[in-house]
Amino acid sequence: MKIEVNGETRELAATHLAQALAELGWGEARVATALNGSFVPAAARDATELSPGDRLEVLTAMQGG
Amino acid sequence: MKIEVNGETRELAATHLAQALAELGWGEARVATALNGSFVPAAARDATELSPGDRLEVLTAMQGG
Amino acid sequence: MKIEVNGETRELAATHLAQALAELGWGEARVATALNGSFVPAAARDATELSPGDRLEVLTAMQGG
Amino acid sequence: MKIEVNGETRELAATHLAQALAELGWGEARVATALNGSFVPAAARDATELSPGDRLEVLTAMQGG
Amino acid sequence: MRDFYGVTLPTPMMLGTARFPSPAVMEAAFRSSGASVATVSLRREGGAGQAFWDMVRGLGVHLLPNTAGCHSAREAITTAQMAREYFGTDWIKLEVIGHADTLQPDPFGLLEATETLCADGFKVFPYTTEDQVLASRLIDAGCKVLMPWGAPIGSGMGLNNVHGLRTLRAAFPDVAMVVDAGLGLPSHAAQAMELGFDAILLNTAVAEAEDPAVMARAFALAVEAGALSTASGPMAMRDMAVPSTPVMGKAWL
Amino acid sequence: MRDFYGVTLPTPMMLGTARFPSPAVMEAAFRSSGASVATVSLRREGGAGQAFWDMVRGLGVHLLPNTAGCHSAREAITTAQMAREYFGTDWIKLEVIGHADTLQPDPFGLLEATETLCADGFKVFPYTTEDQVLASRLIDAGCKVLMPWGAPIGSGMGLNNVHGLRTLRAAFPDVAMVVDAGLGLPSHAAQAMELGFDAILLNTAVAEAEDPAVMARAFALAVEAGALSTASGPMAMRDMAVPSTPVMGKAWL
Amino acid sequence: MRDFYGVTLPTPMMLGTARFPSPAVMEAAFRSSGASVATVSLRREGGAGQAFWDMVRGLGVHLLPNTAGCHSAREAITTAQMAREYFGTDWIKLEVIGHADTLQPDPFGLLEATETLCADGFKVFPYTTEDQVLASRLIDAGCKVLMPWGAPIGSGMGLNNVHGLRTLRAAFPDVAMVVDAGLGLPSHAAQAMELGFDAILLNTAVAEAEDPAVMARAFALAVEAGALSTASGPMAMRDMAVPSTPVMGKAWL
Amino acid sequence: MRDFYGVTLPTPMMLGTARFPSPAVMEAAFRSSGASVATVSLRREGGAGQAFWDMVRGLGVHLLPNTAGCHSAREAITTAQMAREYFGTDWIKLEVIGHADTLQPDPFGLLEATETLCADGFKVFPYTTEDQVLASRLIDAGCKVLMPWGAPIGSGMGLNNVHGLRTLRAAFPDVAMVVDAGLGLPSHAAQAMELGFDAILLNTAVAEAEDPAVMARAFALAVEAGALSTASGPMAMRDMAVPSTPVMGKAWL
Repeated sequence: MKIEVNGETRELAATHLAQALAELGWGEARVATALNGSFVPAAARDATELSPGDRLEVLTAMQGG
Repeated sequence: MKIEVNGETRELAATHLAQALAELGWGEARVATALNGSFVPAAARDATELSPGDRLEVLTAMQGG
Repeated sequence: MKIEVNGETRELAATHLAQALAELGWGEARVATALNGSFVPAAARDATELSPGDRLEVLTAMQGG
Repeated sequence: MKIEVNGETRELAATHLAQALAELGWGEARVATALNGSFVPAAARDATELSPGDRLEVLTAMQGG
Repeated sequence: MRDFYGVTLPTPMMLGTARFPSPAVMEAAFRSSGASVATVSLRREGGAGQAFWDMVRGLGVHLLPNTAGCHSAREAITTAQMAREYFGTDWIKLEVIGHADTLQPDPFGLLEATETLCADGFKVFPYTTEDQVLASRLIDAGCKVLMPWGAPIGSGMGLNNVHGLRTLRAAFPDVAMVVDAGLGLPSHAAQAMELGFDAILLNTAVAEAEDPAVMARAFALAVEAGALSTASGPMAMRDMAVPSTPVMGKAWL
Repeated sequence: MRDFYGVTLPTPMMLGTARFPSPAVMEAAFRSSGASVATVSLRREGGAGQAFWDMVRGLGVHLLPNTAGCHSAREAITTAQMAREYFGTDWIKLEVIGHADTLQPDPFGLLEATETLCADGFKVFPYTTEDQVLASRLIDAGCKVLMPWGAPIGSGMGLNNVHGLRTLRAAFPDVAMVVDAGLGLPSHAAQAMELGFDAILLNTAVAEAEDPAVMARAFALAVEAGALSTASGPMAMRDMAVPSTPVMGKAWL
Repeated sequence: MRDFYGVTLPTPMMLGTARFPSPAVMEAAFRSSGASVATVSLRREGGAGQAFWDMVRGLGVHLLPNTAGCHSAREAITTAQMAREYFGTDWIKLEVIGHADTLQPDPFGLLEATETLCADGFKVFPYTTEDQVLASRLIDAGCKVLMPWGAPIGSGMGLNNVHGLRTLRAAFPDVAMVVDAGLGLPSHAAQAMELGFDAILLNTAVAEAEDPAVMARAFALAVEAGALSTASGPMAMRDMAVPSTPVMGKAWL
Repeated sequence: MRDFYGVTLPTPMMLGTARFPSPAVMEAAFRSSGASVATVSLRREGGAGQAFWDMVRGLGVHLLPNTAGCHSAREAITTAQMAREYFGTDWIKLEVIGHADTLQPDPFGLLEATETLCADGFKVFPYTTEDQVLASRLIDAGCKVLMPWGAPIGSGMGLNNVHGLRTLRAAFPDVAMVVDAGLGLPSHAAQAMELGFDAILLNTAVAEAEDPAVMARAFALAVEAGALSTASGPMAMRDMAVPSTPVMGKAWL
C-alpha cells in the first residue's frame, strides 16, 4: 500500500510498522517512530497495523540548541 | 432576613433587591449591583429575590488609574 | 604685488588693505578681515599696509551649527 | 632647632638630615624623605643641612589602590 | 493618530483620576494636559460616589472604567458589566492582576476575560505585557487596542524592555497601542511615542508630583513631541561625528 | 530659567542654521520651534554672505557665532574677533576641536582660548565635555555658561554619559548649562532638561529630519516638557509596584 | 548550586550542539568549557543519526533533548515522547514556539504541554519568558526548573529585560533557573549569574564564534565568575567616589 | 596581551592592597586571583611600614606605587620620586586628583606631571579619563600605558561611558590600556576586556566583598573570559531571532 514516510510517498508491502521499518532498511537502526502524529513506542511496532495513506515519521538524533 | 451588604451583615425586611436598596437608603442613588458575584442590571432589581446569606455588592464611581 | 586672497594668489595694485578690498570688489560688502592669521578691524583697514605674499582672509556670514 | 617632622614640631640637635633621621630613631629604617616639599634622595641626606622651621616628610610603604 | 474603536482622540494622552491631593488639583491636571480620556473605577458606595460621578462627567472627556484589583477573570467580567451600566460606556480597561507585588497582568485570566467581554460587545482595552503571542490572542479575541505596560504600575521606572516593546509595535502595525503603567518622567513618554506607540496612560507620575497640574502639562507636551518626531522622519543615528557647520570655505588662520 | 550673560531667553532652545534643505525650510524650523538663539559661522566670501546675513537677522533671534572647525586656540581666537565685528555681538560659541573623527573639544586649546577671549570681553559659550575639572577651569576663566556635549556632533546618539552629566550639573548649580551636540530625538532633549540642564542646542537632528519644521517643533515641546517636569517635583522612582486605583472599598465578587 | 531534578551539575553551563563548523570543533568546545549538559534534537532519519548519537554519548555529559521548532502543544508532546525513548532520558527542554520571527515561547501552548508532560512523568525544562505569572503556573504544573530567555534565540543581544529577570529570580528563590537564549558575550553570562540565576544555556554565541572552543572556554569562565561573585557578597554600589588608598598619613608636599 | 613598558604580565589583572580586613585576607586575594601587579602607596612612617613592605615583596608580583591623594602636579612629582627610591621601581601609577567628591583626574595637572616624570625616566601609568585628546597628549609625553576610569573610584558602578571607552580604545590600538576604578562586578570587568582593553585594576570591589578572596578569583576569571572572547571572534549581534536547531528534517506531527 502507499504510505507517507518522512514526507515522501512510498509503496510498501508491509502491513505492520515493524515490517515497514525493516522494508525501509531501518530494521536495526536506532529510531523513534510516530504514526499520524502520535508516538509509537518500539515495543508496539510489531502490533501496529498500517493503513493506506498513513503518515509515518521515523526520527533520529540530530544537532540541537 | 440577614444578608451581607458590601461586606457587612445587615438585617433586612426586603424580599427583593429593589426593596433592599430602598431600605438601605439607596433607592434613588446611582449604583451598580451584584448579587453573589453576579451582575444584576438595574432593570432586573425588582424581580430579583433575596435569600438569607446572600452577598450583595452595591458599587459607585471612584477614582481609578 | 601678489598676495593670497582666501587661498588664491591674486595680483593687486593696492598697497593697503582697504584699497585691496575695493579692488577685489568688496568695497561695500559686509566682511571681516584677517591678515596673516591676525584679525584686522574694519577701522584699521585704511592704515594696514600689504606686503608681497601676505595671506588675506575675507569672511562673511554662513550657516553654522 | 625646631623643625616640623611629618606634621609635628620637634626640637632636634641635628644639623643635617641624616643626623635628624638617626636622632628620630629612623637611622636604620627604610624610608623616603622630602624636605620642604622636595625629594631628598638617601645619598644626599648626609649633605643636606637643616634650617629652623624646615618641613620634613619621612614616608614608608602603605596600602594603596 | 490611529482611532480607538472608531473614536479619534484629540490628544494621545489618557490620565488616571486617583491619588491626587484633591479633586480640584485633579481637574487642574486634566485642564492643563488636555488629556482626552479619564480612567475611573467602581468601589463600594460610601456616600462619595455621586459627587465624583458628577465631577468626572464635568471633565468633558471620554471615561474609561477599569477593573483594577481584580485577580480573576470572573471578578473582572462582573466588574466590567457593572461599569458598563454605571458609566454608560462599553469601553473597559481590563485589568486581571496576576501578582500582588508586581501588579503584572495574568496572561491567562486576561485572555479568558477578554474573550468573554468581546463576545458580550465590550470594547476592551486590555492591560497587558509586551508578550507578542498574548497580544495576537487578544487581537484574535476582538481587541482593536492593546495597553502594554512600560514598567510595574506606580514604579516610575519608564520602559523596562525597549526591545520587547519595539518588537510588539512592529508586529501589529494596524492595532492602536497605549503604553500603560510605569512611566515616571516625560522623557519616558516621548520615548514611547518615538517607538511608534499611539498614546500613553499614566496616573501616579502626575498625581504624586509636587505640582500635578504642571507635571500633567509636561507629559502632554512630551507625548506630542514624541508623536511629531515619529511623523517627521528622524535622522538615522550614526556612530561617528559629522560636522554640522560646513567645512567648505573655512578660513586658513 | 537661568539667564545667559544677563539675557533671559524666551525658550530654552538654541538651533543651528546649517544643513537645511533650503533657507525657507530653515526659517520654518525657527518659526515652528520658537528657538531663541541661532548659531552662525564665518566662511570665505563667495557672494552668498549678504543674503544669509539679512535672512538670519530677519529671524529676530539672538545670534551665536561659532568657531566651528578651528583646531587651535589661535585660529579660534582670530575667528571670534572677526565674528564679534561682523555679527555685532560679544557672544561666541567657542569650539576648539581636538580630533577630526569625534569632533570632541580639545580641553587644553579650549581653556587657552577661553582665558584669552574672556579677558578680551567676550561672553564665551564653550563647547566642552562633561569633565568637571575642565568645567571649573572654564568657570574660573570667566564663563557663566557651559555647553557640554551629549554625544559626538551629528551622531544623534543622545546622552552617552548620563552619570557624568548629572555630576557636572550638580557640581555647579549656579552656572547656566546647555547640552550641545549629539541629540537625535526629542526624548533625549527632555531627558537633558530633566537632568537639570537649562537649554539645548541642536542642528543636525532637525535639519536632517524629513520634515525639519515639524521636528523642530517636536524638540521645542520636549525641552519645555523636561523643564516643566524638573519644576514640578517628579515622583521618586520605586522598585516595586503600587496600585494607583485605591484598594479600599474593592468589591468582593 | 541548586540541583536540576535531583541532579547536581559539575558546572553551571549547558551547551547546544548545533551550528558548529564540524563535529570535531563541537567536541573541542565541550572539552574546553566543561559544559555539563548538551542539548540535542530529533530529526528525520537521513543516515547521519547513528554517528551523531554515538558522538554525543561520547561527550560524557547529560543529554537534554529539545522540542525545537514545535509550534503546538501536540507536536511538542509527541516529540517529547519520541525523545524520551530515543535518548533514554525523561529530561526535556520544552519549546513551544509562538512566533517564527522572534521564536518566542507561546505561553498557552507551553503551559498545556507542560501540564501533560509533567503528568506523564517527564522532567520538564520549559523555555519560557520572564513572565512571573506564567512561571508560577509552570511551577504549579510540576516544573522544578525554568529556562527564561535573555533575548531572542540567536540574537546575541544579552539580557533585554534585566528588571524582569531580577523580579522573576526573586519571586521563586527555590526554583532552579537557567537563562536560555540570546546571550552573545561572556559578560552577558556573568551578569545572568550575578542576578542569581543558576546556569546558562547557549549555542549560537559559541558555535558562530571564529574559534568556538576558545569562546566556549570564555563563557565557562564567565559563568563561574558570576557564580563566585554572587557567593562572595558583592560591595554595594555607591553614587559617589570613595578613596581606596587611605587618606590618613598622607604627606604634606 | 600587550606588554607594559616591555613587561609581559602573566595575567591581565592588577589589584590594590587597601581596605582589606587583614593582611592575611589580602594575601589570600592575591593568591586566589593570580593578580600580577599590586598597587601600593607611601604614607608617613608610623611604625607599620617595614612589615607591610616585607609582606608585599612576599607577594611575588610587580609593585605599582601610586600618587593617591595628590591634588597638584608638584605633590605628585615629589611623591613619585620618593616612591621610585623606596620601592625600587620606575613604574608609577600617576594620580592627580581634580575633585574631592568624584576623585576624577585633573587633565591639566596630570599632563604636567606626566611630562615631567616621563622626561625624568619614569614609566608612567596615568589614571585618566576617557578623553581622547588628553590621551593623545599623554601618549605624546611618552606614556605607553593609559589607565582610563570606568566610574568614580570606589563607586562600583561599572563602565559609565561605554561609547567613550570604545572610542578611546579604537583611537590608539597600539597603546596598552587598563580600565582603572569604578568596577563593581565581574561582568563589568569582562565587558571592559570585551571592549578590547588589556587589563583591569581594581581594589574596593574585592576588598569590600564579604569574601574578598573569592571575589578576587571571580574577577580574575571574568577578565580571562573577556580576553578570550575578544581573541575568539565573537558573533555579530542580530536584531532578529535565528533558530539554533536546524529546521531541515523537522517532522510533521
